[in-house]
Amino acid sequence: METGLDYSPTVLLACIAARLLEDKKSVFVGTGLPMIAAMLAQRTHAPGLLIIFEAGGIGPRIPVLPISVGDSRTFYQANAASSMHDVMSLSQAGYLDYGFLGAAQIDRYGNINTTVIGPYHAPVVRLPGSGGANDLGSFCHRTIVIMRQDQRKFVERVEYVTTPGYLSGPGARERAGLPAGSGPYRVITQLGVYGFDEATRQIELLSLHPGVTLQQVQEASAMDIRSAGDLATSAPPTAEEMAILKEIDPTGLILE
Amino acid sequence: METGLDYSPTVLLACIAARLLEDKKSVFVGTGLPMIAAMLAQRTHAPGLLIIFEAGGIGPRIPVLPISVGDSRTFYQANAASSMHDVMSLSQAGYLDYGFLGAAQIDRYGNINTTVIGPYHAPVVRLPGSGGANDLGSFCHRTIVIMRQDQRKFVERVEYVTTPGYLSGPGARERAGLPAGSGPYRVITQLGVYGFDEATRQIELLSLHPGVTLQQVQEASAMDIRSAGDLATSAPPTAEEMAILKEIDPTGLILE
Amino acid sequence: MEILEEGVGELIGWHDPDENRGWVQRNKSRELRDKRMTIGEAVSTFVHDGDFIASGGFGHVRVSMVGVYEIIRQGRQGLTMAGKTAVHDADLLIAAGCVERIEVAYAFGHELRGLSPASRRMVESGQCKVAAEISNAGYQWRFLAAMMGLPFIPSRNLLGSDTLKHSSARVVADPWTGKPICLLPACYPDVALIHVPRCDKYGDAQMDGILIEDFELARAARRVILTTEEIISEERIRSEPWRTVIPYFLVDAVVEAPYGSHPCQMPYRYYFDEEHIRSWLQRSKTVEGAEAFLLEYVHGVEDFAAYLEKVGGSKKLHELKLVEELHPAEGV
Amino acid sequence: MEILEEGVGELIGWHDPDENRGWVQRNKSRELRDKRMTIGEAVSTFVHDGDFIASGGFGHVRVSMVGVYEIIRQGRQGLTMAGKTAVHDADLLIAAGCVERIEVAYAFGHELRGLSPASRRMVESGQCKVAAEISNAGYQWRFLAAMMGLPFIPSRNLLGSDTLKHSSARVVADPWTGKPICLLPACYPDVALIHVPRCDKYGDAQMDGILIEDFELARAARRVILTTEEIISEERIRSEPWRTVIPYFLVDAVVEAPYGSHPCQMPYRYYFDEEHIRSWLQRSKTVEGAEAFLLEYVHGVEDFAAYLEKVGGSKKLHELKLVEELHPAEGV
Repeated sequence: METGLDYSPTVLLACIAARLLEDKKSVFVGTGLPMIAAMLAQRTHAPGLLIIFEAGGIGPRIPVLPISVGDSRTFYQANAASSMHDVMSLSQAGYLDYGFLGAAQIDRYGNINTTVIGPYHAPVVRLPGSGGANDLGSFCHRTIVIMRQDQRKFVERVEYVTTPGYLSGPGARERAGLPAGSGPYRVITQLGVYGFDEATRQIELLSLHPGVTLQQVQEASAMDIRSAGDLATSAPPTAEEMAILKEIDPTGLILE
Repeated sequence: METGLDYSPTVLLACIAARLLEDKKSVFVGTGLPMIAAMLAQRTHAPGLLIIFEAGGIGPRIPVLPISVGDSRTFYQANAASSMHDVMSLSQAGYLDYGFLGAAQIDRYGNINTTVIGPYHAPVVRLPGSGGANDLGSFCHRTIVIMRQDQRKFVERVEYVTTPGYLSGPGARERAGLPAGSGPYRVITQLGVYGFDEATRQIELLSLHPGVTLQQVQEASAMDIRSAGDLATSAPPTAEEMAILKEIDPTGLILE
Repeated sequence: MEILEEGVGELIGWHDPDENRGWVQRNKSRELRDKRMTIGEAVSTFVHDGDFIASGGFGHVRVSMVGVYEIIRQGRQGLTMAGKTAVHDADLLIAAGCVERIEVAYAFGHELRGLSPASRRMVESGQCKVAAEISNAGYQWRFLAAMMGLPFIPSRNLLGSDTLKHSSARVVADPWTGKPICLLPACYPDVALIHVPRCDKYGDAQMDGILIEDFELARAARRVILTTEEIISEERIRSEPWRTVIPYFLVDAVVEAPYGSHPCQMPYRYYFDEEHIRSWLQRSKTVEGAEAFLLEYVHGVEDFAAYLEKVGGSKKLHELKLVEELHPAEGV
Repeated sequence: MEILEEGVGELIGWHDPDENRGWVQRNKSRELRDKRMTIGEAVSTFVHDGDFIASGGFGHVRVSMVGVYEIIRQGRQGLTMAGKTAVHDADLLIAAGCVERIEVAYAFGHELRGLSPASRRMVESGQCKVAAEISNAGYQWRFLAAMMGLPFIPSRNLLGSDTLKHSSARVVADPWTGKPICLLPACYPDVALIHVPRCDKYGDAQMDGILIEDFELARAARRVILTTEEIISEERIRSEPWRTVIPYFLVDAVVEAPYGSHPCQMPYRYYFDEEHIRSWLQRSKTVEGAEAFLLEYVHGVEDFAAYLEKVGGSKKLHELKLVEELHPAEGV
């Protein structure tokens, strides 16, 4: 996407995701943008952010950007190099505040598909499946989705619920037996930032990125999306953030 | 007990228990006589006997007699110093061939009481409870009980089933959900060795110790005990066994 | 879910998993902060009258006796205790009148050393109540269920026994085999006292040798008081992250207490003080004897350092080190 | 036990716990015996057509690629594969036509590196069947249930999702809270291939860094083929028994295979060979390309040593070591 701005779209996404993370909280991250966002948060407002990886890394001092969730960089000088059983248990027991997810499709209630496009038994595209996504989406207190938005991806109802959002609406997660109070918190796309209405559990637009119009959002969605009353504009990356991101990903592996 | 023989009763018990253990099998042991029996077996006919302790020790080279089941001697130069979760899981999954138990009371079906003498809520004697006994007695393929026998201890029906034997008879363990094919294998007392009839699951006398009479057995039992058709006499300790036992327990901590 | 059988034991330390998740979210900080304090501060802050407490280690091995003594010194009342191969720790706490109820896998005994006169007296006279029965693996897996944030974990022990009848477990039919299976309810102690060989000031802790139940217990307990032989640098912890058994965010207090397990064993460091344990077993045969012992070694000493002097000081501690290290001098 | 919901996925690798106990009793020797053999012997002895296999490690980290290549070389057919963050291993096995069915937590992709052209082609054309869906924690805990000898383990994931609908899990009401809870059936792979940094000739194995799922997997699998960077003495194992992650009696074959994880990472030893992985992802875009690649690197080489020469020999392996150790030369 050509924005005419002096930063790439992924740089903005990384900054927005980083700013959502609170100091002295924990975050369950995968590779790619989430890892960059968590590292950026640690180097700006959240030095006490605890980063945990599903394969067992707990609190590493990440030396260079890891390529895989089990990569030795994910437990480099860590507080603990543990196991999947341990971190998934901690997560199920409520020790994980934030979790990052990607999505091939998302719907009004924040349900996510990363399994299949087309009929399940005759797929048009077979995607990798849940991985740890269903687990993070079930266990973390707040889930943040980072994804590209277009009409095939932002849909009224996902073809397949790999990872539960608010399912069919208010109370549905709890009725299904999922941990109380958990669920999708934010969705960050190349166009804006979305939250979920407390009462209806439906997606709502919270802010537009600089230069993005409401019309662009509608055109990139196959569902109607309400806007929050106080629709904001996403703050662009600061010079400090951009400098740190250049250090974190010097070769532009993820950020471009 | 004065036997008039040149070995103490506990020495004989240790030898008999040791001889029951097979080479290249595993045994779950506690402290005291079982540990001595397992060590004796390793130094005689069963050098490949795998010794496991419930607190996590797996395959130690026991340097001196441990006092406790978690004692560092139980994982000295071990194959693994693991955890209770690990060894109890291995046991539940069928990796433990033999297990040793003590008993304050035992009954016809090999049920064991180590919890309470007298009414449960107004105990005459409050004993330590299950410890790992219920677990060993539930999980090990074959359980061996070593205990002192008298009319208060060898009873028709134990006052409290801490650890399940064959419960009420054939098929009862399986009906209760306990692992198939597990259960009490032998009972060794100061008078003789007992097994359990395959058809009735009732205790039966297999051998009398040297110098012991059937009448002594009956007098020390508050239940009728059948004798096996081919009632044997327990072989006394050999000179080799006695020499090794002297090495294992030089100060007579357990063996006297 | 049809219940085929249900134990009548009290359900100790159980919480609805959602309720406990909320508690964890509100009360367990993920902040990497200095948690060093004295044992006095740790106990006064995190152990309250009526709490449900569990002690790490197994039997007389790797037990936070420094924590146990402090609970007695501060006169905690009405505690519920996890009798998970509780021996010297439970015996003293019960004798001192701190414990109102106990859930028993193993208690009232000292393994090979014999039964506990003091705690047997208290339980047989009804001054300490047995709230429920369980087994060692049963407790282990109740902690596993709690660590996993689950309401229960299945198991194949207890079945058919009176231990189950007096437990808080339930029996259902396994939906796959149709066979009866035991469900052990999760167990979240209010406080666990765990003694470790070394940790950093934040609470990242290593252990030597067997872990026993402490991996799961540290994750099950709502509060963890860590007492440690030594505090080491964060750098050392981070140089071998695979050795961290308990990460810092599970820990609420870090107390440096060399020989803090005495008279119990600390693997690779010091052996049981059999003389001291024998003396307790002898003297606690009477109420007066037990009281005099507690006065002499707990109430009557200023702190844990003074206690160590009283039990024999550096000479005795050195002897225990030699025995643990299998030096020829052994033969206590 | 009333079933509230039941997944329609195939139940892969499940056994009645009693039946599996019997299997363990008859087939898993507790004998401390030398199990060293070649990878050819290990695969021909323990991996059969139609077996259900699982690969240790996670993604491209600590994977027994030497075992994977040998299975392809020996032309195993009709395998069922555990898609537990299966990436390069699964992709090659599926591309080579060894795999008939896969249970998917994560498959058909290479994490950040993109989707797998070869295995997507096979699954989208129906040549490899997805037998069931699951999640990473779901697989982890299916192995935990098997390790524990249980029919199932409860969990709070999958609930409400289509992942559950296509899994082999069931939902019941928790008897304590009344809330729905997921029950994950145990999973006992026929064979697990696990690559470790070091073990002794009996199979007592250590690991460096995270254990991922391998503690539980090694205990869940009926057969374990251990490939190792180096075989060390029994004395070294016994001098640090707390480092043993897999004790010998769980292991059926010990194969010394330095660089046995290539092109995947071996923590503290060598990094991903991105060049080789990229080449596969590029060339496997066509059936012919994939076949040519397999011919070049698997069928066309005599053994694993010859493969290592082909991918760049000691020069390349030294570079991967430098990258892993964070030397300044990094920048692959």
